[in-house]
Amino acid sequence: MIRKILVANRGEIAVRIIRSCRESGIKSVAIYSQPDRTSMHVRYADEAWPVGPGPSGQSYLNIEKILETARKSGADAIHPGYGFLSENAEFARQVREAGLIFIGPDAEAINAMGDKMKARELMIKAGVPVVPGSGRLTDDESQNLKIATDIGFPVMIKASAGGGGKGMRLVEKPEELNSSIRRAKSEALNAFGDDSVYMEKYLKSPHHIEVQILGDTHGNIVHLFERECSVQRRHQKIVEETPSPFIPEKIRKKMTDRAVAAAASVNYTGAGTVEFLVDADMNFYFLEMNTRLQVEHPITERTTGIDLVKAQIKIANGEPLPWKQKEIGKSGHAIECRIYAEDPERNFMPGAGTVLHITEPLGLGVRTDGYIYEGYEITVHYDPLISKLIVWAQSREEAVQRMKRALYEYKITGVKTNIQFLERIMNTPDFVEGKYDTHFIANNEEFLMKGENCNQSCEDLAMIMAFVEHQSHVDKRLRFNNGQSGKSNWKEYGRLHRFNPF
Amino acid sequence: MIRKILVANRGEIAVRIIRSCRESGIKSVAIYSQPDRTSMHVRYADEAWPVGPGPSGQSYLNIEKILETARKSGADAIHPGYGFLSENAEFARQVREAGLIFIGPDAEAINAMGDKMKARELMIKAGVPVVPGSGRLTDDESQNLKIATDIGFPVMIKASAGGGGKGMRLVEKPEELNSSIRRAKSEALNAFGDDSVYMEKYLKSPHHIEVQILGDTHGNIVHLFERECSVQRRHQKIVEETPSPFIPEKIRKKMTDRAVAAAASVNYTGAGTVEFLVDADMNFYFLEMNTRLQVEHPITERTTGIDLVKAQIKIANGEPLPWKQKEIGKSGHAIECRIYAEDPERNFMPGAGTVLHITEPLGLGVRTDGYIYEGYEITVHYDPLISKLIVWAQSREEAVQRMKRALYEYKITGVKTNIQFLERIMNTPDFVEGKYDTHFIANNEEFLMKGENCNQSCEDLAMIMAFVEHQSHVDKRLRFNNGQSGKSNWKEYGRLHRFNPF
Amino acid sequence: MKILAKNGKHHEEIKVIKREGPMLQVSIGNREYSLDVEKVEDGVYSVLHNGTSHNMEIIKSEKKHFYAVNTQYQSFNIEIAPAGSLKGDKKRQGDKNEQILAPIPGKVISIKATPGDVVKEGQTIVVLSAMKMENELKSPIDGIVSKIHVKEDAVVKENSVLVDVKAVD
Amino acid sequence: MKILAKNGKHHEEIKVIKREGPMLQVSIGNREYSLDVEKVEDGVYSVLHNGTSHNMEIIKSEKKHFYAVNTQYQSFNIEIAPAGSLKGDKKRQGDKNEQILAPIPGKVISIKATPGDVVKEGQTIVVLSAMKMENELKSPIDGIVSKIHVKEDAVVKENSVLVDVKAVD
Repeated sequence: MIRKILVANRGEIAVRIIRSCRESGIKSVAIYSQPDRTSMHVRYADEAWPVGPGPSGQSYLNIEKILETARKSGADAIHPGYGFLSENAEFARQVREAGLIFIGPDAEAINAMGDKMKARELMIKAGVPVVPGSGRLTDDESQNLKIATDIGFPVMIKASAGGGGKGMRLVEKPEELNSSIRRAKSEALNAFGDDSVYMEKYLKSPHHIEVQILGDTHGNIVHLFERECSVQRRHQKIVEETPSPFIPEKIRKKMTDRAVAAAASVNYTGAGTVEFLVDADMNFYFLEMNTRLQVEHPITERTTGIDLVKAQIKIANGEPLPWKQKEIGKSGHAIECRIYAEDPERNFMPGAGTVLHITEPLGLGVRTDGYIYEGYEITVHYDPLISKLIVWAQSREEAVQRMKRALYEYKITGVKTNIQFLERIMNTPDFVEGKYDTHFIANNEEFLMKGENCNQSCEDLAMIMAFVEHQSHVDKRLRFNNGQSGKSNWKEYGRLHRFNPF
Repeated sequence: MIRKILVANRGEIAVRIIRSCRESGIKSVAIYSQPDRTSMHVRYADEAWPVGPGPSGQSYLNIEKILETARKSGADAIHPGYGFLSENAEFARQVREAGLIFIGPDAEAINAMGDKMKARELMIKAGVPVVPGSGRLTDDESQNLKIATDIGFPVMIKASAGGGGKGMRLVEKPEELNSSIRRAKSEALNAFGDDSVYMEKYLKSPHHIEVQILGDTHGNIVHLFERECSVQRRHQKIVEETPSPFIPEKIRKKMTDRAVAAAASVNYTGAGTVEFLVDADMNFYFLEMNTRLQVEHPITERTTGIDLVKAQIKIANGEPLPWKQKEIGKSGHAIECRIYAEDPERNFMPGAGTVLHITEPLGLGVRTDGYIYEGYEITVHYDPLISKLIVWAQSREEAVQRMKRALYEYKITGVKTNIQFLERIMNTPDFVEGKYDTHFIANNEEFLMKGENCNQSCEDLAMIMAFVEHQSHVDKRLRFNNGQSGKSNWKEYGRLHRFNPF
Repeated sequence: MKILAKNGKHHEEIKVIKREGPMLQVSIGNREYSLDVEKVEDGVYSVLHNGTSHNMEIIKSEKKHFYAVNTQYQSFNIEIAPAGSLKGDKKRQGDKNEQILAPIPGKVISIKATPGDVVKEGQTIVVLSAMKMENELKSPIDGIVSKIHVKEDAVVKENSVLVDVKAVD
Repeated sequence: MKILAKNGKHHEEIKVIKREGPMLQVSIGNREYSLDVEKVEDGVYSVLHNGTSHNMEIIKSEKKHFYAVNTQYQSFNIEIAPAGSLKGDKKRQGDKNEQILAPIPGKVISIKATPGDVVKEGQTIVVLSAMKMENELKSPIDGIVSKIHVKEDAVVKENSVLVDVKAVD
């Protein structure tokens, strides 16, 4: 039985994991880098221990220090969150060797899915469609050209050990092929110490759709339906929703079925995500499997009602999944917007700074998972994701309306955020109609970057109030004090109603 | 088509109604009394107009002024919320006479349900069980004694026009009966200008369970299941949940069926609630019908997925209900805790004052509907309800755990609140086991009023930090500044990770 | 100068041993604590003690030298003062008279005693309607009602004296 | 003294006509406004104008006389100054040189130009990695790259000068 979990992460996901620990009566141990001393996960956890200075390599990626902290605090399990060490097979292995429970899959499954070429082979064996492509490319230039011609241009060159774009090359013309392969190999060698690259067909207007998987240690694997993640800017997801407005039920069935097969092929345990690319003709292809919790997991939690972190903990405890596939339902529609500390007007430059005011959106159908607070200083060391806004409604149309309302309420000042940019996404006809693919942002750039209409009186008021604030320091006539409205004026206190009628 | 709604209310319910207006693309008009100028509903609405000074009689109950404001602002409908004018048939009539839409039932339905004796008669006719009792009592003392003996002591004397306890008398012994009737009559005459009183059997350990109803203008009436509201302190609901942990499915079916019959008997339109008392043997009796939205409506919204305010607006628009009864499902378990500005340690004295800090509970399964903000001054003029905390989970057990977690996160300072008292309710064995009736608070008073255990180090730390704060003004050694941890120290800025791996 | 902290009847002497950046070493009574203290907002501190994480909000009370300390689970009302200057409960117990004040403005609904009545500590003496609620104001001591300053239905301001209760020894 | 408010290139004179409690009557250009103004928090105002409800947050910028005004839908950056003292855009356009600075600390991933290159306004010159993201720093003007101050892989501080661009007339 897990009694105390060390959360080897920071930010919103650390807070989110600790919430589920708290609800389960499990003690939580936060770790923090020096600049994160005042971060919310430190304040919210039952315990908090320092693990090193700001750079992640010396703190959140410091395996030795983290294991030492787990021992010191008496934790019996480690939750890696996402990012950092979550897909590091070596970490998973060392955690288990230290006699602790790693809340995630086996090192073998992480390894198998981490090597893209190996994963491709496994998927082909398991009957999961993969993007047409090659095995490991050799230096035989004419052979490479033949492979590319068979697949059909354009093609992508990808590093086997890769991720995040490194060692990736898009090749549109045959004459660019072999020089691109050479450059990709050299980049891959530099970045990963391994120059294996392979070739894949380049899909032109794909959808990025992923399937949530849960597997227990008793051989049961279920899916929790799909998430549509095609709203991306430079491979960074911004908005996710479930169900996908794109795929029909028949394709959903096929995809979720193949996702379960993919997970089964590596005896997957824990929560994982099988990512697919889906082309305009509804052909879907395995892209990769993320062997961890996903940033966008809350939309699945909302439509299925399942707390994925609690499910992870129970699986790690060796408990069998409490539901069979047919008992897992979904209802309504959920959308997530990622709130980043970045400035869309300055090319989405991430920003650090002190948070002045936050107004969280509240009320029906709204969830926020964040970690900043008023007075908190966002540092430059980490990812600029500061919060996730998740809404649910009975229909997609209502969910979009609700997201607009929630974004309208969401006010963060002191640092620039992408909230107004997200509002514009919600107003973009292609999004409203659910007709978008991974080129959505690029295709709608003009609409998205356009400012809101401002009539004269709205500009006038802004100028007047800037003037009022400016002059209030020198001109008594313009000094307004909090609470001047006389609401504290007991004199006008009159007859009170005796009973509360509600 | 309703395009602009005047919300004739204040506080959390005004904000909640405006949220649904905003999601529906309907403009909102707030009204405010003088001390409410800076209240959240004024700041959140599209428009806001003053309607008078603090006392409700001169502002939120000022029908003439409210109708004038509706005209001035061009509103085409009025939502009364709960309390104030929401069950005032005369207001409903005048709103309609002014050519506006009243978002609520007909004046006739309000009237019928507002007169308790009339409602009793209607229910008997409609086959809805009522508490055994009498018609209007005369001055015939021996006749009164016979009625009471037939019903069986103890009995309750109630005013026909009554509400909230006025003109109510519990009679335990025959010899007290006629003097109690006389006093109840005189109290009723003073309070309501009508001395009609009747007698009812006094139920000893009843549950207070109510059924949510929706009726459209096309004769369709559906129910949205029940809410268990037995956690009350002096007739004031504190915690509500759905489904009721008390009643079995068979009784639920019967009660909801009778609730629909009750609403049908007055051709009910809009949202309404049929309240029942349920005794230990699962006999249920009609108590009253609330012809308006209920404070605790969000728990029903959470388990059924239906936005009740939007449903009210659509009904007022003349649209038919979009679902048949069998299409209305429920899932999981929802609990609401009412957050009051009151001091449980000083006999629940309501408190006014300025809000210093608020930390809202967030994350999976949590909703808050409130209206205060940091710097807001809670006034003495109105109800001390400042927020409602609603949680949902797959099971009741998980919902209780989640509520504890959410209450743990909920921090409001500057004014006293009942948050810690609510935490103790969540820890009371009778509540945890779902075994409670309307005497829950009284039966568990000792447990509920007991402070938390504090070990020595927790008290020591509190004393040390009070000392630190006190001395920081005179002793440099004890001055701590925000952001001293060096997180702004760019010098230590080192290697950054190039890609975002999520 | 010795400094004492007092929580109710319990008081302790507090001494700073060492402060280095966020690290504070302090003694209270005969116990020593090493704390990692960060001020995260005005009046809000994050305190780590042997790895245990505490959030504490400290609000200066209107009463001089009194501080409300809110921890995650509890609220304390703590007085800080040089040794010897603490107002003891003892002194207050010597008072012969106690007053029942209106804690908030409201309307007197009923007065449940008449002058000369013997009342118990905690017995309801006045019912005050305020913020749409009825509030029971109770006798702070065992005693005799010596004077009633208001009538039923009177609208009273905050801190108005409603009833005097004389202690019985 | 005349006071001007300036939003980008648009500026107006503002005059207070009358202030009575929360009621503020003011003219901007030739338009008059009657506003009901309440300060609800530091720097946060609730403004009612003919019944329309506006929330406005006003934050003093680090740049003197500049204020960020956040309304429900938009952000403005407004300068307040006596007439005649406004720094015109014109002047700045006369500058022959512009610098590309590092807006936040980071690591230079790549430099997409060499000295002498003709570049367009908005063309990416430097890619800077910071906060786990790649950020494209663009030329503020049409011009010629006159000097490059950093190398690829260099770790740079906030406001470091990375590249000089000389305007072409």
